[in-house]
Amino acid sequence: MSGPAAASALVEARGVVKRFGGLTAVHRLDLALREGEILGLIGPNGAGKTTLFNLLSGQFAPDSGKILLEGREIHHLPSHRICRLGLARTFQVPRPFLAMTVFESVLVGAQFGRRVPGKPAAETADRCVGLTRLESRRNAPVHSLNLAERKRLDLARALATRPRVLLVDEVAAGLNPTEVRETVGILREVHASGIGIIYVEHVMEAVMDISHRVHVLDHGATIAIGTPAEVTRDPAVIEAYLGRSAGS
Amino acid sequence: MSPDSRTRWFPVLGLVLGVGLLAACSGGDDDTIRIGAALPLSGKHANVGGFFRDGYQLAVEEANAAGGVEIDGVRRPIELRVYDDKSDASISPSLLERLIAVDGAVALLSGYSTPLVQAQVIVPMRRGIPFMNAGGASKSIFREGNQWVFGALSPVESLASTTLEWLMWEQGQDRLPRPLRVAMVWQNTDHGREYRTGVHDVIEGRTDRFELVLDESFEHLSSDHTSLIVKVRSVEADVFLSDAHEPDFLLQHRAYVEQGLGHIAVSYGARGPERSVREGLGEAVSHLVSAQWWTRALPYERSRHFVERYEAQFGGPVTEYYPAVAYEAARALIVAIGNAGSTEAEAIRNALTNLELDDSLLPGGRLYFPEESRLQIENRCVIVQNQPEGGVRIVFPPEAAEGPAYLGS
Amino acid sequence: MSSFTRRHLLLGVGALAGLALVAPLLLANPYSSRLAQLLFMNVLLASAWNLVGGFAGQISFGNASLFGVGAYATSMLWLAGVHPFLTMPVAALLAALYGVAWGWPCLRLRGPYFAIATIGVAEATRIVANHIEAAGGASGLTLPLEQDLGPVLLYALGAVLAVAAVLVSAAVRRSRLGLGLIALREDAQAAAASGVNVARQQVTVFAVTAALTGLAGAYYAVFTLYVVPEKVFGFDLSISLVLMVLVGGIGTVMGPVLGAGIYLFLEQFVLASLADIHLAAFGALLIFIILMEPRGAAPRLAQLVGLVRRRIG
Amino acid sequence: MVDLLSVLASGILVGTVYAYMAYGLGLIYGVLRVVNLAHGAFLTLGVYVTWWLNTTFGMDPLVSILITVPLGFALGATVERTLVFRLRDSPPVTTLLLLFGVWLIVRNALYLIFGGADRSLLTSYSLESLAVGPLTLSIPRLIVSAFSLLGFVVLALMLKRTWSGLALRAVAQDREAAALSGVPVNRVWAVAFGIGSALAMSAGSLMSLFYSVTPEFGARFLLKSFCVVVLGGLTNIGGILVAGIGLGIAEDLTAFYIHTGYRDVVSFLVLTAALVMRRADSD
Repeated sequence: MSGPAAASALVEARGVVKRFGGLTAVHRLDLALREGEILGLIGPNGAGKTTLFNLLSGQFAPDSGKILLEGREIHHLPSHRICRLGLARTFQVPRPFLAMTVFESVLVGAQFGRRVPGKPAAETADRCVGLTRLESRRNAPVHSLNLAERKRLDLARALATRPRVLLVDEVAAGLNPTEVRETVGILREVHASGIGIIYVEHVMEAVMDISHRVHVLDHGATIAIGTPAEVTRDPAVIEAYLGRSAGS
Repeated sequence: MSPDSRTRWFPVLGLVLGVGLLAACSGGDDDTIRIGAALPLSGKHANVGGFFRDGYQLAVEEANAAGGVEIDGVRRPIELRVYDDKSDASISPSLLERLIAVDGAVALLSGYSTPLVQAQVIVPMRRGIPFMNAGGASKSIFREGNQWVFGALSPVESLASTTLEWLMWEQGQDRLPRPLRVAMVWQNTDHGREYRTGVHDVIEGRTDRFELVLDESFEHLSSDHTSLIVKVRSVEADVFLSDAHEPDFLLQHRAYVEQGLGHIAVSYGARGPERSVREGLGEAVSHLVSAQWWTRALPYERSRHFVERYEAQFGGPVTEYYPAVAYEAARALIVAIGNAGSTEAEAIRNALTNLELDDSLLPGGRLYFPEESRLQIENRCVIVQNQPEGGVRIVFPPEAAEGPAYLGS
Repeated sequence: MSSFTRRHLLLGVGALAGLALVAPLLLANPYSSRLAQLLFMNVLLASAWNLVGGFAGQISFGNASLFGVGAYATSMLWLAGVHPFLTMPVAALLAALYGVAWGWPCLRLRGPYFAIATIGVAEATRIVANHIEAAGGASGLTLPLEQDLGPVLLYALGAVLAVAAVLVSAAVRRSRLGLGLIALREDAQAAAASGVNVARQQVTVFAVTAALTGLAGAYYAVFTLYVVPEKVFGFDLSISLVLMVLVGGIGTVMGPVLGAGIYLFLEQFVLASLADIHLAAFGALLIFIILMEPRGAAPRLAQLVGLVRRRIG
Repeated sequence: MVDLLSVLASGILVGTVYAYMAYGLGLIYGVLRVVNLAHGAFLTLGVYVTWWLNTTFGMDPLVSILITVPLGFALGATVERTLVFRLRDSPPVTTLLLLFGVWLIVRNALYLIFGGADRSLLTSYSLESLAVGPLTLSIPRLIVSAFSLLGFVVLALMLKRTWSGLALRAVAQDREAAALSGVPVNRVWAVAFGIGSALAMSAGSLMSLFYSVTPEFGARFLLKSFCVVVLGGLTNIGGILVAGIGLGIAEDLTAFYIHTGYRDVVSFLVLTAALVMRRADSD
């Protein structure tokens, strides 16, 4: 499967390993995000999802293995270079620039992200503010935002970098059902504009609702890949989620 | 505290500052002759600044007790205005400008330490104001064409050269070997550098007399001197010469004693007789030899008078040269103003240039500012040796010596 | 972007015109003209420090090392016969190079690690400078009094440098560089993930800081005519700039200007009027200011200006 | 060879003093995340109190630790309660200004009380030394080193074994989590500042055995304390001890084999290089 997938893969990880001291957080992992796809990434706590994101976005360098973005090796690059090549991310806990306004924060992404000729940064920033339903808070200081707004701000900032691929980390966690629906709606729009998405989520309804395929991790390794319907039936997944005792 | 209650404070603060500023700007009445000084009363050189203030003050009070200075037939009192420059070379000149412009000082007395005085002298030279320097011994303070800066402190080189002359004299008495193995360390400041120059000037070409076996600098306010002392030990010299300010001297000599070193003669430049030195090192400072710009052991009338007055006013015993030199410098300035009979800068300067005091407390007993040395005095130093149980004894020059020096094994 | 530049230009010309108007007042006597020189120098220093300390959040205690390089560059060239004005670009350049040389490795550190590393560099620089015989060693260098620029020229030079520093600061604040700096100050990882090249942004702004600080050193040499490592490379200088900026308001354009003024005023005021307790008085005033206005004077001033505007409008 | 051993021994003895004077700075930074610019004030105060007790009552400097420790604790806790505490919600850098102000006030008070002249004290054992093989070791320095090690052991045990130590460590790790677990964070801060200041003042007591003092004394050692603390890892007491000794040795070796004037250059360069390299590793 790696052959044809590699050709059309937006992002690909090959045999990636990451250790922290004695702990192996990610173990010889292969992963691929295909063109035009939303890939769900799930797994129990400590499965290595966030570590994988940090590897893909360049916060960590892998101990071995390769990471490719549109066929180009990026695992040795610093994160700002990866961002400028078209891979953006949000954070599990939003990391806003507290001293800025909403617009300024988004402008950072627009100013420093991927260069697209002929598009003024301010315009891009405003479009992303609109896309994430933050128009009414455009000039508000970031520290006045609530959690849901901060999550959307993270998303807006990432989108403003004009990514080809977006890594979304638990954007629905901690939100009420209305907010979750709104967020999922935003992600659909983002996808519709031609951006590939890898989506880590604990809120199952959100991730199952929107993903084309789901990649399940446990203890840093793949235990299942398939459509949402396939993985929910997979005994290995059920065991990983519910524990061995429930399975037996 | 709400933001509003905070803002309420601002008018109050502004008012206090404003009133204070007005008070600070007031010049004072015009009957008095004002002279000013910016001294390091806090900061790195504060350990000395206070002595200078005391010396200046004493001279001014004495002059006022004698009725002040006669200008155009009227006797006018003198007022000394002293500011603290915090040992900061950029604040110091600005305070001098203030003394001239705001306080109306007609002449200035120097601060202390060469870097600060170096920064200060620009002001009198720019403004054409007489400046009496008692606190910076470096020759470089006295620039080419200098007309305004008068030096009442001999160059640092003379500390070193007098010390070596003493050693040569002792060699002449066959009390010291030839050549003499000399280990010299010096504080890496202007003071130390000039001390070193002084030593080199004397030993240059005198290989029969001296062999310099160590020539090394250390930083001012070092945190430890043990390794330097180990180095001194390893070169096996006959005499140990060091030029250090007080904190380094205390630490260095402590390491010297702890490491069990012994030389025929040990000298720390001008250090040795100070009260604090015996306070911290006790009998371990006995027999240290030092070169002094002034010492209480000098037999002059003026010197005795100064010691008496100083100790009556500030407590004693006065063991440091600083207040004596400061006193003498201020006295010279006041006498010159009197001689000039005017508060005009030019007149005071001319009076200073022609000044000759025959009752000086400085070694030699005379004070004048020779033009060939750019107005810096060239009085010799005296060599004194600390005596066991306290006190010092002049051991050189021979005509002033109170007895022979004790030389170690 | 271009509108900012034009506005800044206008503001700059306005500020210079204002300074020219008050010049007779400040040049009235040698003391006030000396204070003006110190004020210009402090504005330059504080604004420069604030670029990296305020915008990028990297607290440097080592700016004296850059100041000293500028001061020495100008002094040595002047003594070699170069006109002091012509030495200034060289001083700025050398300071910038030195700044980049040590800023590049050190700026990877953050928080107290960076702060302490800068102390290390500055103190090492001071001691090494003490040993460079060609630069006069610990004795420093005295500059030719005969070639003194005179109070008017010194005032003009200082005014231009100070206004330029504030304009640079304002321009940086409004630029892409400034946006990136504030982003990395708030969260370096998130900034990097948004495409900000954290290392390059910091080194770039540090080069600007260093050049301006070097100019301040050059200016200092020109108006005091005496440089010595103990002063121009000293820790006291480094710490005083930090205090100025904190008093005025860190991370703002006007804060360093206000801080430089307040600091100089308080210092001279207490030195002159409260001789024996000037240290305590100055310390108490610093404490008072920071307790009342933990963010410095600039935000409060902005608030007052806003209030007045609302009242009028 | 004897020279080398002498220099090494001197380096170790000096290094332990560096460590002792830096413990307090590290503790305060660890718990409050405050760079204590008033550290020099407490060091200086410690020397003066010790000097005064010695010259007035003839009290031995080592005995005066019994006074400087509680006094330091009280003063430190008071400064924290009355001043530092008020800035808990402001940017951490603002406390620099505050503590610098405290330092200025202390300095001024010392000038008014003691004047600017150098002060030093003499005890019966001040200039004694002990011959160990070919080495001559200063007895006061040996005593101070012993105290430094003792201080380390007491501090380490306190942090590990006692309730307050646990609370200190908890706040140092995560203030909010500690507060949520019922740790009285405000009190812990005051205690930490108090202990840090007590350590600084007692360091002053020990340093009075060989240094002379002026009100500016602390400035000399503030920067060095910073170096030691940062090199040792800010909050790591054991690291501070090792860093102090390492720095002492590096300085003395440089002074002896390269040039005495460069001893401080080396300590500062070692500091900067170590910082930059360590960070590069962990990147």
